Parts: sequence; structure tokens; C-alpha cells
Amino acid sequence: MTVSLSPHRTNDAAAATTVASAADLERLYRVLRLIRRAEEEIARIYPTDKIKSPVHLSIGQEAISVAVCDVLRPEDYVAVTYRSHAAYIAKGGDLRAMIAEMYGKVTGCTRGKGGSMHLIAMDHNLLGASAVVGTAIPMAAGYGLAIRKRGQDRVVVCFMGDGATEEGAFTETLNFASLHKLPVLFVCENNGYAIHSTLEPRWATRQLCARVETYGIPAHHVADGDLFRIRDLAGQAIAAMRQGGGPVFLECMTYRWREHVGPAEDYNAGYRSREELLPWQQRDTVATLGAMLDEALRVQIDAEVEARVADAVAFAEESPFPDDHELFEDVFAHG
Amino acid sequence: MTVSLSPHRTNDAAAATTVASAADLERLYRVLRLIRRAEEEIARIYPTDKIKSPVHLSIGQEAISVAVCDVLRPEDYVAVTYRSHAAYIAKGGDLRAMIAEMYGKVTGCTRGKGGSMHLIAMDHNLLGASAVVGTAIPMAAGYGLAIRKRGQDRVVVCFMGDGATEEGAFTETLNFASLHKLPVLFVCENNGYAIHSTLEPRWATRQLCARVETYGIPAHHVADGDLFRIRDLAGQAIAAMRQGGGPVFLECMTYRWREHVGPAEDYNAGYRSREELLPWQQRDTVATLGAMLDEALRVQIDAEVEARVADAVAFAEESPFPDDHELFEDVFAHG
Amino acid sequence: MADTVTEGGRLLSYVDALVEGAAQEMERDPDVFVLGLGVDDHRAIMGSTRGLVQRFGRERVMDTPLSEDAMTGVAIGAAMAGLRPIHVHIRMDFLLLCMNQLVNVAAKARYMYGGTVKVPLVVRGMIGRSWGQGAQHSQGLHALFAHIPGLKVIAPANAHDAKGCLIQAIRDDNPVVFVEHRLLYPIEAFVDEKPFAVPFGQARVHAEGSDITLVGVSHGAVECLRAREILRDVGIDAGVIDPVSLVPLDTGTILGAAVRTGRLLVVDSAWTFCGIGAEILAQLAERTDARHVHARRMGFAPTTCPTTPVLENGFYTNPVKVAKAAYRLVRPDGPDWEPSPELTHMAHQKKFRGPF
Amino acid sequence: MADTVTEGGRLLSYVDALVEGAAQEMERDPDVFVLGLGVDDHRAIMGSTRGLVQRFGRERVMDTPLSEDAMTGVAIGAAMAGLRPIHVHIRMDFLLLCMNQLVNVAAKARYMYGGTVKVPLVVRGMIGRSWGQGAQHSQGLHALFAHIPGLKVIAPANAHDAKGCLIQAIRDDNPVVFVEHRLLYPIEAFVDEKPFAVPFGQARVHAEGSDITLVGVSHGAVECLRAREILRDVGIDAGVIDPVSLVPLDTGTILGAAVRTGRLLVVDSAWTFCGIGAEILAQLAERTDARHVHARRMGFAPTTCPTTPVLENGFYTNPVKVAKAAYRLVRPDGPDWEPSPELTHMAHQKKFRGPF
Ligand SMILES: Cc1ncc(C[n+]2csc(CCOP(=O)(O)OP(=O)(O)O)c2C)c(N)n1
Ligand SMILES: Cc1ncc(C[n+]2csc(CCOP(=O)(O)OP(=O)(O)O)c2C)c(N)n1
Ligand SMILES: [Mg+2]
Ligand SMILES: [Mg+2]
Repeated sequence: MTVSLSPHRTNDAAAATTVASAADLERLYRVLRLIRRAEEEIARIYPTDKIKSPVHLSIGQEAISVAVCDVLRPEDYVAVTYRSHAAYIAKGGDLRAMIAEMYGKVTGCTRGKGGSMHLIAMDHNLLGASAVVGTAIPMAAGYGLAIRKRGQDRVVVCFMGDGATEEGAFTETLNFASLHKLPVLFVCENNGYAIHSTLEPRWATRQLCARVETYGIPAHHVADGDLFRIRDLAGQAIAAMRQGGGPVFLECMTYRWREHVGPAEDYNAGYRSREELLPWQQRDTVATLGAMLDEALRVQIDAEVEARVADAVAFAEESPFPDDHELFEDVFAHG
Repeated sequence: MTVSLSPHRTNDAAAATTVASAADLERLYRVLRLIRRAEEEIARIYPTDKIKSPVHLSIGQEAISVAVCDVLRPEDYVAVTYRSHAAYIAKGGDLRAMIAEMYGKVTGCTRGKGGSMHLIAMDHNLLGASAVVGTAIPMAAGYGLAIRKRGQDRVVVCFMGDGATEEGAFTETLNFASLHKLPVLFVCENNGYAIHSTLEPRWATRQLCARVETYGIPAHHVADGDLFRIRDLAGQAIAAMRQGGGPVFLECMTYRWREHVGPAEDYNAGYRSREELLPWQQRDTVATLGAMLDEALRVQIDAEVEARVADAVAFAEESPFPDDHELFEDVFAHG
Repeated sequence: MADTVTEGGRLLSYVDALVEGAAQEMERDPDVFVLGLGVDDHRAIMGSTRGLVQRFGRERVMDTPLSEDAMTGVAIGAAMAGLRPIHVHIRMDFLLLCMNQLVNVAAKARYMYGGTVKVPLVVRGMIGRSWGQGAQHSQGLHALFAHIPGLKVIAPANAHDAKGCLIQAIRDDNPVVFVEHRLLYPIEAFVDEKPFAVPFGQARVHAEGSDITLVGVSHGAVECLRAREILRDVGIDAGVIDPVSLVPLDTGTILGAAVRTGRLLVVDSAWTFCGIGAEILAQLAERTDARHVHARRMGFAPTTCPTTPVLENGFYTNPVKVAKAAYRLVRPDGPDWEPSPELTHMAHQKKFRGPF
Repeated sequence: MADTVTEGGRLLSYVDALVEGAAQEMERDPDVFVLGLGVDDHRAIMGSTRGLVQRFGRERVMDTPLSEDAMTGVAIGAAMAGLRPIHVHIRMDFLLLCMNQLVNVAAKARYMYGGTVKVPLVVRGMIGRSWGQGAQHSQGLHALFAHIPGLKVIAPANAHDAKGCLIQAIRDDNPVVFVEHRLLYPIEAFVDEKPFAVPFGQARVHAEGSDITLVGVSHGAVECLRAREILRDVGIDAGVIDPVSLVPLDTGTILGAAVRTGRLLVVDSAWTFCGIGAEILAQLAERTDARHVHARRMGFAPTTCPTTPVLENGFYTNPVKVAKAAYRLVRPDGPDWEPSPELTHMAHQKKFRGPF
């Protein structure tokens, strides 16, 4: 089966033909659906105040994480932001540990100490999320440096928002990563907003890819959120890195459907209109891929996903809170 | 009189013809010579330990400061680095106060508190020098913002080294300055070294101008240190800024003849060879402009310069050190 | 030493007092302007810049890129050029990106340039607490700034001081780090409608007490006031002092009270190691007339801040913890005392809900 | 509490001890590497990385761009990935560019990620002094780091400890801020040729004394040792303790000695407000058995650092100032005493010449 999600081409001249097998489709949809439903469930639970910490939902942006993580090996690293549910799940992070973490339970992926903003799954090399914008970018390069020093053929993916590219650490890191040919795929999820600020008061120009290229880093702009296109670009970039190639940059346009932080929509807040959402909602990757599947298969996957989400929520509900002594554990590593 | 110092053109396609009048030549040479001789005198004095603080000589790099400051008005601002003797003098800073400052005397431009690394001359809007690389870049933009907010037609020149462009504050500032069309002329004095490090271990590529242009900032590369070319480019940029134009960037290649810090040459240190110096020394702007002058006039200027330098040194020698109570003055402003 | 906050005005919340102070100064002085990420959006930095962009326009209420380092430098340059910027950070934790500019430039400029420039800059930073702010959105970092000569550090704990100190900070010709606390935002106090300045360097004596002196920094002041009430139940009369200004610090008032009551408990909204409490106790230790004073510090637990509420409770001080520590200082050999746990959380804290 | 530095070895300078410690660890463990601007040049960070690039190559002795913020992040990432980076800064002042990564990430990672990562990172920062370093090349900023849980802060003051602490820092699984002082670089001590680790959290008792306890941090330790000699002239017997490790801090040894001698003088190579001296005196004030102790702090004058030598002299402590302060603590009513001003500067300090 040959699939091209979107008819219009991106900026890149030589775009490869996108081929997805039935197995690809099934696998991709399963992850997409799991992320979407897990986040919708978080949003549903949130008003009960069982989750007493900030959550940044990726609803609408899932395709990017899923596309990129689909071409990774388990030993590859992924660095994320506080908006990390999608990448956490796509990289194989344990859903139970994620929901339990939001509940503040000791079974959470950080034992209740980090919440949604600091997810981590070192068993899948999903690196810890930071709530300070931009901090993970050089950290990702540091992992890249370690890979090179050890002569491994792993890669690092570094997700970031459009806002993060305004931090000095971004360009400092680009320069260093290119200089040392580090195997880092930088992926900017450009949803057009930093909290409620559009690009207007933040970006002098939109020439992000051109800028990145001046560091000697190939850069690709994907305008429409096309999962297969992103997956192709990521796959090519990563294959080259495994052969010793240096960093590559992807700017993937996307749209955040919910409020910046929290469970709700906020099209009444005045800073953006629902019209802006509509084209993105129409080409919603989750629905689109679902529609490509055999109906029975889709229903089956959906049911499995529901069960997994329900299981994770039940696990979180039933898990205990940490004991008081945990407050003083792990300030320092011992050994 | 029509003068073109250098036969070969720079990267820029449409370079204007360079015209310098006799008066221009005389004025420019006077400043160049004063800087050169003042610094040579500092180097001569240094081994006596009368100057007990680090000095970063600009010998060999003077033309850039002189060219740019020549097109400025007194009310325009100039932001500098710790390597600021040239710009300080070119912007009109008091030579006595500069030498006295190096001597640690209370008559110094910072009353003996800043030394060579923190020169300032607010009576000429020569902004205070910082010894932390890159810090003055956003400060310059802040002055630019104040100019815009007040509707003035002043401009700010911001000198920086090649190393400074590696700091995140540089790109952060470019973005902000372009976004708000601030009247700032950024001038990178690219001498190829940060202390003893070449560009090799520091720059992924040499595409600095191309990078700056992705912020919507016109950028020009001047490869040969041609004073008139720099003066033209600066003049054009500044004229546009006075009409509301935004920032412009100049990358001026140059060469530091002496050691990074201190009075000596260091071609025996191993990190660079004297061969590298030779082409720069051959087209030395001070000598070249001197040779263009009527011999008698040059001799007269040279004598005047010697007198001024001798006067400044004598002033520094004779000036008193600050009183002890000065230690506690000016930690805070009162009022 | 300043009077307690009872005179005139009408009830106003801390957050509205911040808005009013800024607005009145912007009205008075066209050189005052506000910058920071999101200062002009509908959330208005949790309300603390509410309405400013509507009144003064985007030129004077400027949204910025996420470039804290350079934006601090820009603000410093603008201040040196004669403007009076108020740089706003929705969390104090982000000031860690501004340290180079604040410490290496703003704090030192006047001195190292021999008195030829001034830097009239206000940097507002909010301490986050509650709703799982976690490791990176909860820090009280005022001690880092207080350590550096050339910076003033102010931490108002009530609406009156929030307005008066903000006005004073704006008028001050020096860089002022202005420490806010988001749990204080909804709390009301009587605030004069007219512009007024609260002078720096004067601690506010909220209550005299004969048995112990409680010194509360930022939200700590509110906890001390509640602790004072709790302590009354066991017949302990606690005085409460809010330093308000940490640099300059009104040691005279604070240590004078400690010497009189013979006991001193400092409650900070920050870690204690090398903190403001350490400074106060060290100054106490250096005094020859204070040998009789029993002293203690409280603050954040010496750990990173966790998100889960059960551990957060252990991380933070609260009125009951403060009261118990004070009780123990006053009655080292007294029987154990357990105030009602219901007193632990204050109304404004219980009301607080996310999502941020 | 550790022994004094007299056992075995041969005389080695502080700077050579730093080189030896790093080289031996790099030999032992291929994961150890050095990065920083100029670590591989002929000046070799004032000699402290001398020869490393020749021995271990550019892969393990990496020059870097001037990008302190990102390079810190890179080092943190590399450390999390299992390497053991030593990030070198020729001046501690530049660490202000690294605060976000060090405080928001390195210090917190292990905790906020529930113990699933570690950050075995060493950050070397040198305090500049003499030859007009001025405002931005002279700061001792260890208190800023000591304030933050999750960072270890070490400040060795002799060659033995320089080597042993650097080795310990490299082997430590946590981020360690390693504070050096350039005036200490040429000073020699007996240092074992074999690799050895100086455990953290143990103060070094250089000399017992019956009249007063002098505690010197970094270069302050050397000043205290000289002050001890000067004080002998007036019959005062001063003990000298070097905390070596500021976090963890060996309060037991320090305060125990203070309680025994009844007088405590802390001499820091930094500002005192909210500094290490404040912490030590605060812990003293909190002890119930220390009421008899007379205590004082010294350190940088509460100003920005000036460049001219006449004002620099006022800015810094020196052995004579320390001795005089100690004398006054021991003999509050004694006659004025003026040690020979020649004792003010130490040989290593007088010898120091620029240009940097
Ligand atoms: C250094 C820093 N500055 C400011 C903030 C406050 N903040 C939290 S999220 C956010 C928006 C970042 O936008 P972007 O990088 O585009 O990511 P998005 O939220 O759109 O996914 C901001 C400014 C922060 N967390 N860290
Ligand atoms: C932030 C910072 N990092 C490192 C240093 C140490 N340092 C002093 S001068 C210098 C070289 C800067 O090179 P460049 O900007 O090219 O200026 P140049 O000296 O060549 O004029 C360095 C790295 C510093 N002063 N500040
Ligand atoms: Mg965004
Ligand atoms: Mg250079």
C-alpha cells in the first residue's frame, strides 16, 4: 500500500515518495491513538483535581513525535520538553508510570517528584523533560557527544518548540553540534505560539531553516504536519547519522488544539480564533490514519487502546503516594 | 582627492566608489596615529609595572574603529569590548583619563576602579566596556530601544570580537534588534582568534554574514581591513538608520598584532606564525594613510600626536591615587 | 522600621496592588515601561500586568522573545540610556538565565564605571508554590542576588508593600530584584489609592511580642502572622517582623527585637543554607549583646522541590510548623504540642487551583 | 575531620597538582574528559591543564566555542550519558552564564527524575585576584552554588587537597563546583605521587589553637595560617581550619573547635552577606552550647572589586587584617596592635605579575 497523506509538497525540492505498508499504518495508528486517548483522558480527569500539577497537552501535535520515533531504535535517545506526553509514549515509555506520575504516586516515572513536566523513561532512553525552555537542546548534544566518543551508531532526537529557538542555547548548540558532527536530529515543533504569543512579537523573520543551514546543518521545513513526510525526512537524516553524518534540523509546522497548559480549549480567550484550528483539525493525523485502516482492525485497535488507558488510570488511582522519607531521597547520587 | 586603499573588492557586489578628501585623510590619520602611538606607549610602559592590570591592545585593528567612528555624531553611542582603546580614542574619549585609568589614578575615566577593561567616556557617549565577552551586545540594543522610544535620530555602534558571536546573547540580540528595527550597527572585528583559539575549534562554518541576514539584517563582509570601504558601509548604514532603518551588520576581517592580553608579540608561542601577520602589516592602515599625506603635514601631525601622548602619560604619572574612602563610593547611585 | 499596614486606603489584593503601582508610575513618568514574555496577553502574568497594555499600548508594555539573557541586557542598556524598564518573569527560576547580565553588568556598572552611569532597572520575579510547580518553577532565589553588592533585593509580603515597594523600585536609580510570591497574589490589604513609596531598608513590625521574634520573608511573613495566632493558644506572645527589603536589610529592627524577646525564628521562602536567615543569624552571632538569644532558621527543606502534594507538604514551611518551632524555642522543655493540622494550610492556599 | 597535610609525597605546586590529578584520572578512566575555552593552548588555563592535550589528544581535551551556557548543557548531557566531563572556566565569573544549566538542570536532575539519572560533572572555576582583575574577573561565587541543594561545592586551598579533591570530584556521581584561586596556583605542598581521593565533608584542621579558631576558605586558609604566625608574636594561639568542602560542610569539626576556643573568625574569599561565613555563624547561633563563642566574618569588602591596587588593598582580606580581627576577638579590651605592614602581602602574592 502506498500512501501520501497530503497532496501539496513541502519546501524541499527532492522529496522522496512516501511508502507505508499496512503494518506501518497499523503500528503508527496504534501509537497515535494511544497518545490522543491518553491525553483526552488526562483532560477528562483534570477537573477532578486528582492531577495537581501543570499538564501541557500535545493534542493535535502527536504526528511529529510518532513519525520521528517510528524510525528510532530502542537504544536511540529522545530529548523532550515539558510538552512531552506524545514523545514519551511514542518512544515506548510506560503509560502506567506516566499517569501515576501525574497523580503524584510513587509508582510514577519519577516517583511523584516531577509530574507531567519532568517525564522520563531511561529504560527507553527517553531523556528527562525540563520545564525551562531550551535547556534540553544542549543536553541532547551532550548525549550526541557521548555517542561519538564511544563510537556508537546511536542517534539523539531533540524535540523543541518554536519558542525554544529564541534562546541563545539553541544557536550555541547548533554551532557546537555541527562543529563536531554530532548525531542529533533537532526537531522544532512550530505550533506558532509560545504560551499566547504568536511569532509576530518574537521572530524577526521566518527564516529559521535558512538560519540553521548557515551552521552547515541541513534543514527541512514541513508545512502541513504530514506524518509520512516527517518520517521520511527523519529516517533519511538518521540513516546518514548512523554512518557518521552530522546534525539535521526539521521544522514541522503544527497546531496546539488545547490551551497552553491545562485541559481546556481556549478559543474564547481572544488571542486566537477557532478558524485557525479548523484546517489542522480537518487533516487530523489520528483520524486520517484511522480512516485508512480496515474498519475492523481500527475498532480492535481502539478497543485495545481504551483498555490500556483505562488500565493506566486504574493503576494510577490504586498506587500509593510516596512515603515522607522520599522527600530526602535522591538529592545526591551515592556511589 | 580620490582614494581607494585596496584594489580588490569585497564580497559585496555594489560597492560604492570611495572618496576621501584631504581633510578626511588628515583627520583619519591623526586619529589612527594617536591610537597607534598611545598603545605603543602603553606597551613600552607596561614592563615597568606602573600599569597593574590587564591591557588588550588593538594595534593592527585600529582602522575599523576609526572608520566607523568617523561617520558618527557626538551624540551617537558606541559600545565596546575590553579591547577598546581604539574605539575610546576614535569616539573622542579623553586620552589623559584613559592613561590615568590604566595607572589606577583617581583622574582615570572610572576613577581607577575599572582599568583598561572598563573604559568609559559618557561625555562622548562611549559606553562602558565589559570584560565578559558578549555582554555589551544586548546593552547596545537597549540603547537602540531607548533611541526609538524617544524618537531620536541617533544610532548605536556595537563593536564585538569574532568570539562574541558564539555567545547566545548575540543571536538573541540580533533577533530582537531586527524585530524592533533598532538603529544599531553591529561591527564584528574578526581577528580570527579568541585568545589563542582559531576559528577552527569554534565555528562550524564561516557563514556569519549569511546567518545574520536570516534575521532580516543586511550584512557586509570586508575582507581586507580597508578603512574607506568600512567607512562607506558604516556611513550608508547609519544614514539609513537615522531615517528609521533597522540594524546592519559588518564583519571586518582584521589581525591582532600583539598578544591577546599584554604588551608583547607572541609569534613564538606556537599558536600562530609571523607569516600570518605579514600581509596585514604590509597594508597597515596607519602607515598607508600616513604615506598619502603631504610629508610636512604628516611630520607635524606625528609631532602633535607625540605631544598628546606624552602629555597624557605625564598626567597619569602625576595624578594621585584614589583615597581609601573611594572603595565604598558608587556601589549604589543615590537619588 | 516602618509602621504596620493599617492606615487609610481600601482593600486591594497584592496582584492588583502591583498593577496599580506600575500603572501610576507609568502615568507619572513616560520613561517607565514593562517588558517580558506575555506581559500583554490575557493572562497578564497571573493578572499582575492586567490592563497595562490597554492603557499604555504595546510600545510601553512589550512582549518579548524567549531570550532572557539578551532581554536583560536590553533592559540594562535602556536603563543606562535613561529609561526605567520593569522586566517581568513569571517565575523567578528563569532569572538564572539572567545572572550574567544582572550580576556582571547591572550590579557593577555604576561602580566599575566610576559613577558615570546608573541602572534604574526593576526585575520582577515570582516564586511559584502549590499545584506541583516542581523543581524548576518554585525557587526563591533572592539570596543569590543579596550576596552581590550593587543589587537591591525587595520581597514585599502584602498588598500595601507590593504597591509601595514597586513604586520605590521604579523610582530607585539602581537595579532592584523584586521578589513576588504567587500565593500572596490574592491576599488583600488596605492600600492607599494615591501613589506612595515604601522606603527600602525598613523592616515592617507587624506585631510586637514579648516571647519570641518571628521574622518572615515573602510568604513566610504571612505564615508567621498565622503562627502568632496559633501560638496565642498556648500563651506565647510572638512578635512578627517582615524585613520587606532584604538589601538593604534593616538589621537594627530585626536584631533589636530578637535581643528584647530573647528568641528569634526566621522563616524564609527559600533554602536556608547561605540564605537570608543565615545572614540574620550570623549578624546576631556577631553581636556582643545577643548572647542570650535562642535562634533558628526555617525555609525550604534541603532538597529539590517535588511535585506530589504529599512531599510538597514536607518541603515547605507552614504556620503550624512555624508555631511548633517557635514553641520549642520558647519552651525547650515544654510538653509536646500539636496544633490542629487544619491550621496548616491557609485559605488562600487551599483555594489555589491550576492548571498552572 | 582530616589530618593535616604532612604525610609523604614530594613538594608540588597547586597548579601542578591539578594537572596531576586530572591526568591520573584520565589515565584510569577513559570516560573522563576536559572541555573549555583554551584548555588545549600553550597557556593551558594558567598551567592547570598543561600537557593534557599532548597526552590525551584533542578528543579528550576539547577546546570549545565561547558558549558557556550551551557548553554546560553539553557537559551535563555527556555526564548523564555516562561520561565524566571536567568543564574548565578560567574565571569563576563566567559561571554566571552557566547558572541556568547548573542550577535548573544539573543540581536537580537526579531528584526530579526520581533517581534514574546521575550527573557526574566537575565544573572548575578560578577566582581571580591581583593585577587589577576588577569587577568581572575576581568574584568568588561559591555561596551561590552552596545555596542550591544538589550541587557539591569544593574549594581546596593547598596542593594536596587540590589533587585529592579533584580526583574525588571526578569520581563523584554528582555535579561538583570546584573552586580554585589563582594566587594559590604557585604554592607548594607535599603531595603523594599516587592517585588519592580526599573525601568530601571533612574539614582540614591545620593547627589546633587554644585562643581562637580561624576558618579560612580557599585563599583565606593561607591567610589564616600566616595570621596564626603573626598572632604568636602577641601570645595568641590560633587554630586554623580549612573547610575544604563547603557542601557538604563539616560543621562538626568547625563548630566543635569554635566551642572549645570560644572564638571564631571565618575568612572567606568572597562577599560575606549570605556567604559561607554567614552559614557557619548561623549554625553557631543555632547551637545551644555555643553561647559563649565570640564570632566574626571577614571577606571581600561589600563593594564591587576595583582595579587600582590602593583600593584593591581595601577590598581584600590579608594576614594582617585577619590577625588584627582575631586579636580584637580574643582581647576586646587589649591595647591597639599594629603588626608590621610587611606581613600584609605574602611572597606568592608579591611575585604575581600580569599581564593577566
Ligand atoms: C526559559 C523559560 N522562559 C520562559 C518560560 C515560560 N514558558 C513556559 S512554556 C513557554 C512557551 C514556549 O513555547 P514553545 O517553545 O513554542 O513551546 P510550546 O509550548 O508551544 O510547545 C514559556 C515561555 C520557561 N518555562 N522557560
Ligand atoms: C563570557 C566570557 N567567556 C570567556 C572569557 C575569556 N576571554 C576573554 S577575551 C576572550 C576572547 C574573545 O575573543 P573575541 O571575541 O574574538 O575578541 P578578541 O579578543 O579577539 O578581540 C575570552 C574567551 C570572557 N572574558 N568572557
Ligand atoms: Mg510553540
Ligand atoms: Mg577575536
